[in-house]
Amino acid sequence: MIKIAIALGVLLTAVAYTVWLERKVVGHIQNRWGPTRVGPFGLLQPLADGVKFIFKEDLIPPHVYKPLFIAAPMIALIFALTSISLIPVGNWITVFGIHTPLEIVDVNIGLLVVLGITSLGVYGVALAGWSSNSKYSLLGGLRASAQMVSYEISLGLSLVGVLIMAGSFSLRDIVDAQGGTFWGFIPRWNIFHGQFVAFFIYLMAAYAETNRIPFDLPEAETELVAGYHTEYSAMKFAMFFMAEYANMITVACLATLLFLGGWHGPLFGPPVLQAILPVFWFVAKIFAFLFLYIWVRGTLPRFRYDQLMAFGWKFLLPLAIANLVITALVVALSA
Amino acid sequence: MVPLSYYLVLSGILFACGVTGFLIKRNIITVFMSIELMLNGVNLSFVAFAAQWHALSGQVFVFFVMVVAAAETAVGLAIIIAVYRTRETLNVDRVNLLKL
Amino acid sequence: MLHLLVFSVFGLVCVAGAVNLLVQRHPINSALSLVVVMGSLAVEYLLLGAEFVAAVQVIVYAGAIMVLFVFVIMLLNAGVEDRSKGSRVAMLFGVPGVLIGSVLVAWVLVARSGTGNVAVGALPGPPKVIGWLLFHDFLLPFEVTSVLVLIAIMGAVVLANHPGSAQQRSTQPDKREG
Amino acid sequence: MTPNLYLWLIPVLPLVGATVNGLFGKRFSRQTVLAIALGFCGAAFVMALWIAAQFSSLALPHVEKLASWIRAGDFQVDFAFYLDQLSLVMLLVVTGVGFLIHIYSVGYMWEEGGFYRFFCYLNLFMFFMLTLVLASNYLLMFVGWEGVGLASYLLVGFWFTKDSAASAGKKAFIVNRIGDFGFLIALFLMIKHFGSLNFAQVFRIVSGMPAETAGAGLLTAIGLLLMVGAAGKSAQLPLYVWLPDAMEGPTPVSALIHAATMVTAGVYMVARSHVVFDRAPQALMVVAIIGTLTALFAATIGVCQTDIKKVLAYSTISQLGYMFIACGVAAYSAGVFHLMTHAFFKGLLFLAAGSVIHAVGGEQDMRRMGGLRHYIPWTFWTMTAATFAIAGFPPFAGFFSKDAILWKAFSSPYGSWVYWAIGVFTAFLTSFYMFRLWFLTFFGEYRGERAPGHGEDHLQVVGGSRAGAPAPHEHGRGSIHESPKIMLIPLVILAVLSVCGGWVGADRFDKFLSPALHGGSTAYSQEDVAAATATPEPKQQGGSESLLTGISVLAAASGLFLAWLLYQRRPQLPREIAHALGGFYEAVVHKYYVDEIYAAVFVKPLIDGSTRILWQGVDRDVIDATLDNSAEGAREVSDAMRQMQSGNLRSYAGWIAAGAAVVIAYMIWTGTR
Repeated sequence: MIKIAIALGVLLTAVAYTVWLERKVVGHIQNRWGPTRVGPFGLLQPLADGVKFIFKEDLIPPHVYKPLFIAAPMIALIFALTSISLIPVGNWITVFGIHTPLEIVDVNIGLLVVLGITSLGVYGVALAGWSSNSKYSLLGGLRASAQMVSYEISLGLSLVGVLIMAGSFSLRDIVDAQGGTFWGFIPRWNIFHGQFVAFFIYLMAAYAETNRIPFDLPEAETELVAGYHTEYSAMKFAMFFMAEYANMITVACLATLLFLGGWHGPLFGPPVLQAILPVFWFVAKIFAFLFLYIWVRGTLPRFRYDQLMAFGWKFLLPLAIANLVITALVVALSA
Repeated sequence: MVPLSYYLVLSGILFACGVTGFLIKRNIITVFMSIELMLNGVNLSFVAFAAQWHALSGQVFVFFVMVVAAAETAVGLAIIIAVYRTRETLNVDRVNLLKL
Repeated sequence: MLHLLVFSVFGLVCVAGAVNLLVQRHPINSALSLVVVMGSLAVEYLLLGAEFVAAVQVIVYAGAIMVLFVFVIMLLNAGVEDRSKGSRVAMLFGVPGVLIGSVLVAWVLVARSGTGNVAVGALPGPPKVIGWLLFHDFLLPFEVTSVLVLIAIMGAVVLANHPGSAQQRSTQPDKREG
Repeated sequence: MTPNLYLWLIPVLPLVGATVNGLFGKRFSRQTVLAIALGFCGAAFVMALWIAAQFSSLALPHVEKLASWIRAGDFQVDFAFYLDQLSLVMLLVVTGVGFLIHIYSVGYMWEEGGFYRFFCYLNLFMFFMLTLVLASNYLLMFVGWEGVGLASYLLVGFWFTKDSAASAGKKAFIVNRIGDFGFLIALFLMIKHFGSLNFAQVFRIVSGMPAETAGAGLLTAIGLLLMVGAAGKSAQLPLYVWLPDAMEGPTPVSALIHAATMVTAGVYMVARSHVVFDRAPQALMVVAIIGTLTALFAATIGVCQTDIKKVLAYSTISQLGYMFIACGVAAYSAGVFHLMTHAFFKGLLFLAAGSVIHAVGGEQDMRRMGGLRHYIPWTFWTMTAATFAIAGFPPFAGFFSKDAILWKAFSSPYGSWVYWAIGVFTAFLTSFYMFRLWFLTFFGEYRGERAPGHGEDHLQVVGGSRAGAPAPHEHGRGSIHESPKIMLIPLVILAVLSVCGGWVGADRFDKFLSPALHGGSTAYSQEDVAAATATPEPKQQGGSESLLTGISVLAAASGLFLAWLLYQRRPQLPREIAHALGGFYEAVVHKYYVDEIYAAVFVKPLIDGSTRILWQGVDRDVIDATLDNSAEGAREVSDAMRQMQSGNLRSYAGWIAAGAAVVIAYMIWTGTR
């Protein structure tokens, strides 16, 4: 239970600070400072936002399908948070005599479960869109769910390549498979181990899954006001916001686990240090991935909806299948 | 250790609910969903028997059922959309002319 | 004991979901109740040891098919199902009939197949074995189903293509032929 | 090698005549039709005479095989002709009398329409009668038998436009068919038991059978069935009803068919199969009984008839009864002798009656005639000869043959005095009604409208229904006139024959026929020979025979006297007698209501039965019903099924669910069984 509490706490703070990070980075990209007022370098800004969200008036518009309207944000948040539980942060450590792997649950089909949960996430978005009974939100909801469903496939397929390399669904095995190095200095991470294309596909699909910038259509301000969460105020909006960022983090974790070799990294220093280092490496990689996220958000323009769908089905999917075939071939030949 | 029959009873009940839904419901989509429910009931019994006789093939069948269900849903929903477009209603009773 | 407890809990959830599907008047509610049923079924599969199936169930059924349903419900936005007066005959015969039927079936199942009971995680083998089975013993069905899916996709596309063209064809048939 | 007599030519000649007249008659003039018909019939008569001439030199019985007809395994029937004394006699009678009647009918039918048709039928009749007579096996005889029936139907119904004639023809044919039915079954029995129908073989087998043993039942059956056939054809008691109605036909027809030839066919057949009857005493007794009853019965009816031809018809039936009495007492030769003489005087009577009717312009009712002896002297004298012959006065033919029969009836081992007594009484009745006819027709004053002088119309004393409508063709020419010469010649010839026909004498005739009837093959059993010897014995008891002869002559005379008394001296007497007898008289006048009884007993139920049971019952209710119902059923079922295609999706769902439930239930049931 402690682990769950720790994991949850870490995740929430991480979410908050990703928001902060994002606003700072985007600000710097756009040549402005980002939040600096609250606390040093605006570090307390997320706290301020949180307080704001809590105290804001939580208004529920009329003619709204009440039960679902309230349930939608919860569903989104729940699924976003649960996926974190499966992600192994680090290797075995013994803390206060408890020898536990650094993850909440170890399931030998971990990856699949994560995929399942992300696919369930769609409901939150769809129901939100529908229940708020307004054209914009409905359209936003529809678009979002369509987008997420279609990109989910390419996401899944891109992962299969990694699975073939690793031979098992369990995330831990996948990470272990990435231990060691090529010719001394190149780490055996999947990204280098023949799965670069897969990483690229995964990246694209991940952005689409979390409705981030290039695929930011559902909440595109210009057209659909705030997309599916237009009608939501205060706390419910906060939930959606957090769900979104949680998804981002989950996707980031997955990326590191599958492609960037998880907690593998050069280990040096005293044993205590060595125990902590894998976790450090893991966090560092996630941070890098998130930074990439934000960076992309700051620079790339938004896709038009048909471009988005066309890109998803006509480019990404075939690429994923091709990659899959190639890796299968390679693995079959090498084995 | 749960006796196999409990699973079967559960799948039976699911199947029964599916059938009644199939018969009672007026909205085409709901009828469609009850069919899915029936299929799930069947899946459960598949897996239950597979588990009892330790035969993996039972599971494989579940996959095939799923694939078929997916295909069926796709086509079915397309039809429903077409029906809705021409009939403006989803009520089963009004969709009774052979020419769509 | 835990196994039985979990089974009965999720069994009840399943049944509740199924009944809810019947009782609910708005399709969206019944759709969600169906998702609940599928989720609980996934858990049942886990109890039976078929993780891969459970996962696939969640992904495929709950994740994809039900999304389609919700999608269509949202798209069509059909109103609440009007409750028919429910002919007395149906009530008179239907309900008791179903009850008796289910009791009968249940009795038959319970009495007859008291043979084996199922242990947790009884199903051997990681997904690898299933994969192997899928592509060796059941290759032909696999290929056939793939073709089936292809046809389904095409069908769906054709049926649901741009309403405009369908509309024109049906509304002014004579002009075109004339 | 017996000379080939071309026996088959005799029947074929009239056949050729008939076909020529039948096919081309319409185009020929009357003379040519006449020439053809008379020519072929005459040729047949000449052939018969030629055969008779060289008869003594032939080895009898002389069989000539023309061609084979049926060859089924060991059962063979072929077109073969059989000549012996019996068939020669019949041959001469048929062709002779037939030829005379042909000549007569030329005069009679001259003004009638359908002249060629009449002669064609007559020739056809001759052909069938000759086939019957000359046939060497029962089947060919049966062909003749049926043919004669057909010819009689055609001739009786000659004026088919007249409804009564047409129905009379039908009646004749149907009643004959009933008789033929019995005859046919007899043939089947023969085929089954004797394996063949040829006279020679059948008689050899039958005579080979030990008498009164296993075969008795069979032979009696065959005998009785043959008797049924004969009764049908020769109008004996049960099946006589057609003959009186057959008077609807032209008079020559009655003369030829109902006096001389056809009706005698029955007698000939019985005589021909005497071997069978000898072995079946019961059958013989039945024949005799039927004969006597018919004779008596017909005579009583004849007494009160007013239509001249009806009287003669009943007298024919009665005389035939006599012949059957003769056969019944195994005196076949006497029967045949009477047949011959009867052919002569009955043929003459009919022809004379024909010329009387011709004279008075188609009037057939005796009560409209009277005192015609002055107007038609020739007819009168020939009719007188015939009347005396039939009554049985000594010098005439009738006396010899009737007396022979009565004597045989008395003396024969099979006969008994009862037959004789009834026979004599019938003789008395015969002479009474014949002379009644004679007096009414030729004596007293003329009672018809036709007469030049006598206009008034006496309501005749004696009641009785008017028989038949007057002849359809009025003869114009007002007054009563003698028939033309062509009609009178045959009358004269027949008169001569009926006078001297008898002189042949029963005994010489008997000796002449004995080889055919009794001699035949040597294998005749002892008993049969005894029967033969029995007949000549009467010589010794000459006394009793002359006594019986005397009695019969006395009966004839008393008949004459009574007729004279009633119709000449005191004409009102018959009316008083009629009143005295009352009911009985009515019954007799109405022919004992036999026709009505037959109609009620047979015809009506048959018709009702067929309509109610066969038509409504079977046809409509069963057959039509099944068809309609099955169609109806199919429609209903399809209607029920149609409900299913209601287009209502939920009902489809319901049906699917029901189907699934049934299947599941079945699975469970088989599973748990």
